[in-house]
Amino acid sequence: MKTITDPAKTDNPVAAELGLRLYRQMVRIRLFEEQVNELYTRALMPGLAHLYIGEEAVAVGICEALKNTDYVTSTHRGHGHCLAKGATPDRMFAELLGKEAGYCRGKGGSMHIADPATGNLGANAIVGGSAGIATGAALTAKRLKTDQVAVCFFGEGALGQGVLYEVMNLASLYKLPVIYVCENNLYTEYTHFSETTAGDILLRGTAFGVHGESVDGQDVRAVHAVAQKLVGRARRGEGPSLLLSNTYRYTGHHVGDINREYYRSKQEEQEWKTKRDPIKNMGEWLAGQKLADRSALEKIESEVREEMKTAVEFAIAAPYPGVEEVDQDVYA
Amino acid sequence: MKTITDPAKTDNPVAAELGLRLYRQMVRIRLFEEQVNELYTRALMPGLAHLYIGEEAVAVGICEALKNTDYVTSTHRGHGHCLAKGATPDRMFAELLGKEAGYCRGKGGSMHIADPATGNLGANAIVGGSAGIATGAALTAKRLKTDQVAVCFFGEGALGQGVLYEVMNLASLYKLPVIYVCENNLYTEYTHFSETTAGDILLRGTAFGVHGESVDGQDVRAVHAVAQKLVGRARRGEGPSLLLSNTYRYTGHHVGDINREYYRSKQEEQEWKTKRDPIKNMGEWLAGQKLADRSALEKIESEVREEMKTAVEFAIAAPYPGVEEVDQDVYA
Amino acid sequence: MPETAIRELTFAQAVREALAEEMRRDPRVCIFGEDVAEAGTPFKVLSGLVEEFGSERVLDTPISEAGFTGMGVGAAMTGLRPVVDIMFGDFLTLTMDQLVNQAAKVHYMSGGTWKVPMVLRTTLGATRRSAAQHSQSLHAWLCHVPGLKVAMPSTPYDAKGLLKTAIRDDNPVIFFEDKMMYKQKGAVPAEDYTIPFGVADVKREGEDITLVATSSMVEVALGAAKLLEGAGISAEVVDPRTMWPLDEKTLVESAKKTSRAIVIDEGYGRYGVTGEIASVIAEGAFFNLEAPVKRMGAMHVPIPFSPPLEDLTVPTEQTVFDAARALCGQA
Amino acid sequence: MPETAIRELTFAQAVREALAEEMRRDPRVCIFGEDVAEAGTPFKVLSGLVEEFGSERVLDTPISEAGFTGMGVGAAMTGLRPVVDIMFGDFLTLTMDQLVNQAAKVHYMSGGTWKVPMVLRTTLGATRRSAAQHSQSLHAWLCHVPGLKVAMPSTPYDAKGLLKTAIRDDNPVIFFEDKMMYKQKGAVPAEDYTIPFGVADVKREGEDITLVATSSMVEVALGAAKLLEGAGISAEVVDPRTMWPLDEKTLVESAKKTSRAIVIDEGYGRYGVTGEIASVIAEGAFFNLEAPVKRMGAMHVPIPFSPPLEDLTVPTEQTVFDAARALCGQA
Ligand SMILES: Cc1ncc(C[n+]2csc(CCOP(=O)(O)OP(=O)(O)O)c2C)c(N)n1
Ligand SMILES: Cc1ncc(C[n+]2csc(CCOP(=O)(O)OP(=O)(O)O)c2C)c(N)n1
Ligand SMILES: [Mg+2]
Ligand SMILES: [Mg+2]
Repeated sequence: MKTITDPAKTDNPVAAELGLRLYRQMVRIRLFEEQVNELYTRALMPGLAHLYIGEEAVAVGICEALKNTDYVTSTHRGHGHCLAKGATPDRMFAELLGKEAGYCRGKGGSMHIADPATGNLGANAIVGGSAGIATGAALTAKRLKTDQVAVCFFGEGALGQGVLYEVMNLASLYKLPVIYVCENNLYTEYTHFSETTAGDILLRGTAFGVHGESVDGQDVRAVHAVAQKLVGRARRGEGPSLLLSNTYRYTGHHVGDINREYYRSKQEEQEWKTKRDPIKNMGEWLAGQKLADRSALEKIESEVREEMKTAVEFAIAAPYPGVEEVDQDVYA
Repeated sequence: MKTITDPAKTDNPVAAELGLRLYRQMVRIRLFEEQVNELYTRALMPGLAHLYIGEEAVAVGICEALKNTDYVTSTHRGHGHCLAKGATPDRMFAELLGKEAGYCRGKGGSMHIADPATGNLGANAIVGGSAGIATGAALTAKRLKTDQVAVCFFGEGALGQGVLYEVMNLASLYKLPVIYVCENNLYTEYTHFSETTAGDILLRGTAFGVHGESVDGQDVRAVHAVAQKLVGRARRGEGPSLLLSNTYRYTGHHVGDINREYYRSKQEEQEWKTKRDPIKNMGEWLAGQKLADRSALEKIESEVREEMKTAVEFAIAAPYPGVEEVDQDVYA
Repeated sequence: MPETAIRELTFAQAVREALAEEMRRDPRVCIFGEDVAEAGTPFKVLSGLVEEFGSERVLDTPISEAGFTGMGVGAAMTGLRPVVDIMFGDFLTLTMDQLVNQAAKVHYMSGGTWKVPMVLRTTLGATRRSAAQHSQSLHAWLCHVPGLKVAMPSTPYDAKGLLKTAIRDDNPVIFFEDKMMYKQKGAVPAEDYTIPFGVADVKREGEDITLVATSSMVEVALGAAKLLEGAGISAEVVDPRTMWPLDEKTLVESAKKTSRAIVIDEGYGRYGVTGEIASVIAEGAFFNLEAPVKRMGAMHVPIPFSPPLEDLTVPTEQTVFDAARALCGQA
Repeated sequence: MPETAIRELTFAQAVREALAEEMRRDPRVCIFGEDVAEAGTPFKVLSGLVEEFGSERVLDTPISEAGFTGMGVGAAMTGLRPVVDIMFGDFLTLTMDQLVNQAAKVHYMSGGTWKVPMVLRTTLGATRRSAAQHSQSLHAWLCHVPGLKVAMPSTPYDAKGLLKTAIRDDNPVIFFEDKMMYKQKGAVPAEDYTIPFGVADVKREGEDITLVATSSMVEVALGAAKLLEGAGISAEVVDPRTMWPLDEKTLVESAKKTSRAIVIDEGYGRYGVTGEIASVIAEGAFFNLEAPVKRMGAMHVPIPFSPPLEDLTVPTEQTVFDAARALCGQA
């Protein structure tokens, strides 16, 4: 990935391919999420969902540095991670609608998408709830010498959960190949992170011997570059790391969180959307570097739009699981 | 206490009085614990107990910097903290024997001594279990503007408990008058702390905005000096701190832990006992500074020995609680 | 207070009114939890409190359930009367050490010297399409623990009265609110009143069968009772209101009178509340029962997201109706 | 294996033998917990294992119950078969989120795609003079949770056989060992054998009363049965062995036969195991019971340290004997 960050090499076809892939993946997440919001407002989706719009560069930059067999754990705001790790939108929408064709046969819903085929150990609706799981997956990788890496995505709110420090200590002691990715989007539900987070986030890793880096989470190339570095460390047996990705969610905590002015200003939202949009900025960079012209980017967008449309239609048409499923798969 | 660390002022009668008091308090803990061991070996004590021998300077140095109304929380290895905070040996022995005259009417035992009269919120048999309680006491002090300080004693093993980081974050955000005192005696039960503790202990406070200091836990004057400083900070509203006290337990994890060579050498134990004994060293310092002669120190020891003897006799003779007490005080 | 008027309040409003009144009465009462201040919780139960009482008394916390519950224990021991807010009852998993090894035991272990006058408010209930980690009703765990009290209001009236009692109680009280019930309305007096713990409430009198129901299940039982009326069966609905202390006498007397009983609770049916209450009735009314006590709780599965599946997992008017008819020999 | 000889092993040795044999059989089996390696746990149950299997497979952890239990869940999902050691059952409080919100739900929530083949071994039991935070028997909490299995061996034989089954099971199994029983001896075959889950064991046959007893209480029940024999009462002792799955049939059949039952469990008597089993029997044997099912559990108090008080808190041969006589009309 050095190739992409190195301007001298921007004509490299590998760089172009990767750049376009990063772009497309971000667009896929963005348009997936727009459909989710649509499903909610059209009252087609049961319950709620937490949109990842604005944060796409984090999931994409990191997952593109992983192999299919590498592991990720995700959060309540998990659609982006799942898609970036290889999930297909049709089965994801089906899951969001509680349909049998969904990744979890409709039993999990938005917050619990899991998929062994893409190394997705599962989204998790307990804040910080997957830190142990990711660490355990890394333990397996190390013990069985499989060369796999585990990435644990979590919002900065999970910094409040003690278990995170317990497992960072474990990972550090055992030198496990795990990367803890803190997505600091500045807010938990309705509270600014500075009101809930004392001290220094990166030091919270350092204190446990966990290597730390921070990155502009709106810059997919930067995220991808640092991800490659940390994945490399992990694969070489150099132990765990903590990546602080600074980012922003454009919309509400969940789809129903419409009036947000009591906790943040419209102006703040506007600034991020206009100046720091990961997709727009990557598009401009690709164009500027002559790696893609406008029409190529537009083509991506329309292809993805089509993909999402088909996927949603599939999901809406798909049947619910049969009632006999209710007590199946409680035990293996 | 500056007076004591300042050689120019060692003839100060206040310094002499305080120095002797620190000395006596350490001797009291030492001899108390020797009696506990005796009670165990004579099969007079039900269950087990965790001796504080070797660590006396920590509890004494800190508690002598506190007011009676200040709060402490303690651990499974708690006799030293309780005594240093003002508990009397007779009721402590009675508690250890499960007698009604004990601090908890015999219901708590060695690991649960508590005493509102001396601000002792209770020893705690859950490692890290009192971190929340101490933090809450500090919250009350701040909210009700009582000028009290709370001290949370814990072994370095509690660094493994996530709740500690949760409450350090809380204390830091709310600027609470709480001092977290980590007694690093190098071992949890039977494992060296380096095998369970990655990174850097003090940074584990810094990362949460908690002011950190470390101190030679075998030097009661040093402990007392730093305690005064941290208590001052807390009372002035400057927020929480973490004090790392480096110390050593001379005997087993509990009274029954006799054969320890599989986890530490006799030589190591011997080194600490001979070179770094807090009582011996303080005695020598007092003598060297002409604050007390040998006979004064011996007198203290024999007085304390008498005190402990009487206290043990009291406890042995005391009655058990009546059987009707078993279901009293479950609810207030 | 001039008004003894009875207004209609929602369950959420009743909870909020109880808190506001207690906070006015006693400056030691304070609240902490996630998004409790400006946001007033995601359920908006606490809206307006921070504006009246300030952010020292309505304290936003990090997402640290164990930490701030523990802080609540210490604060309660030393002079405050905290009302700790745990957003979803599912997160009680994170607070168990603080509640069970600390809060519940402090008074007894200290020989009666320290007290923990703390309330922990949390939620229960499924059918909100929130999936397995946000739909549990885990109150049975807390009922199992000596040293804790457990209250489970089923109406706005009970919510206000029981919460005031909880706040004035010198023991740790776990207070469960059904999150599906927050918008439900009911009559609530404007004046100060409390409801004693350990007193069950007969929500409906009847002769043929006793439906013991808790929290969310009281509405379900009352609905079933109406259906049963149509089938010629007169059902008595008894709400224990507090699970600990438990008003065994009222439950047993009702079952003795009707000779049949169903226990309905939204927690898991196995090893939980229904087992306890059914046993109490089966023992106390042994010689009067015409049929075994029937238990209805959540199905023994993690709560599924998919709506048609989720709806199968908890008792409904219809399933209670069917069970009651069967028990009365009508099936 | 040549020997089919039956040796006398202690309960601790039986547990260790099961682990050693399974670790030899399957390289994915590993252990983690506090002081499990060189120290072999404070109860010395695991002595010798690190020497045979190395510190990669017998892993000492920091005092981080939540963290390493969570690590166990992830390790189990991805190809190891961890046996997590929680020294005292009282510390389950710290692991509840990992066990209940994670381990128990992964398989179902993922639509059956991920599995969690993990065993969590821990202890229960009072009368060790360890006071309130080291004496609890909290298994009822886990029995209440769908997705978990719960085993509670009462003899060295059962310990070995059930533990092997647990390790080979593809689900999270919580395995409770009575810490007062570790030194107790019993016959244990040297060869490989497993005991299926969900099959109760009739530890003693009898005609007049059924004593259903779990874990530590089986010995107590057997002792009481002997005393009862002297009083002319023939007691049957039934040990469910696993609380989930639960062998309802054997329990109910026994009660039908004898027409009287007492359920004895060392967990708290209220809202726990005794309520569940008593309800199962009261319903299943409704028309055969001559007396209400009696429940005996730990007294509803934090366990006191003081020996004369602590001894009052759990059922004993004598109290079971008295209760059984009373139930049989002899009191
Ligand atoms: C243990 C736990 N506590 C509280 C919640 C409720 N909750 C869901 S999301 C959320 C905020 C999470 O913030 P953050 O971790 O920053 O993630 P973000 O939503 O910003 O992506 C909270 C408090 C939860 N799901 N789990
Ligand atoms: C949560 C919890 N886990 C495990 C234990 C068992 N245990 C009791 S003391 C101890 C070691 C504590 O070590 P440390 O905190 O360093 O204190 P020390 O004994 O050295 O004073 C352990 C593991 C416990 N009491 N609580
Ligand atoms: Mg956030
Ligand atoms: Mg230590």
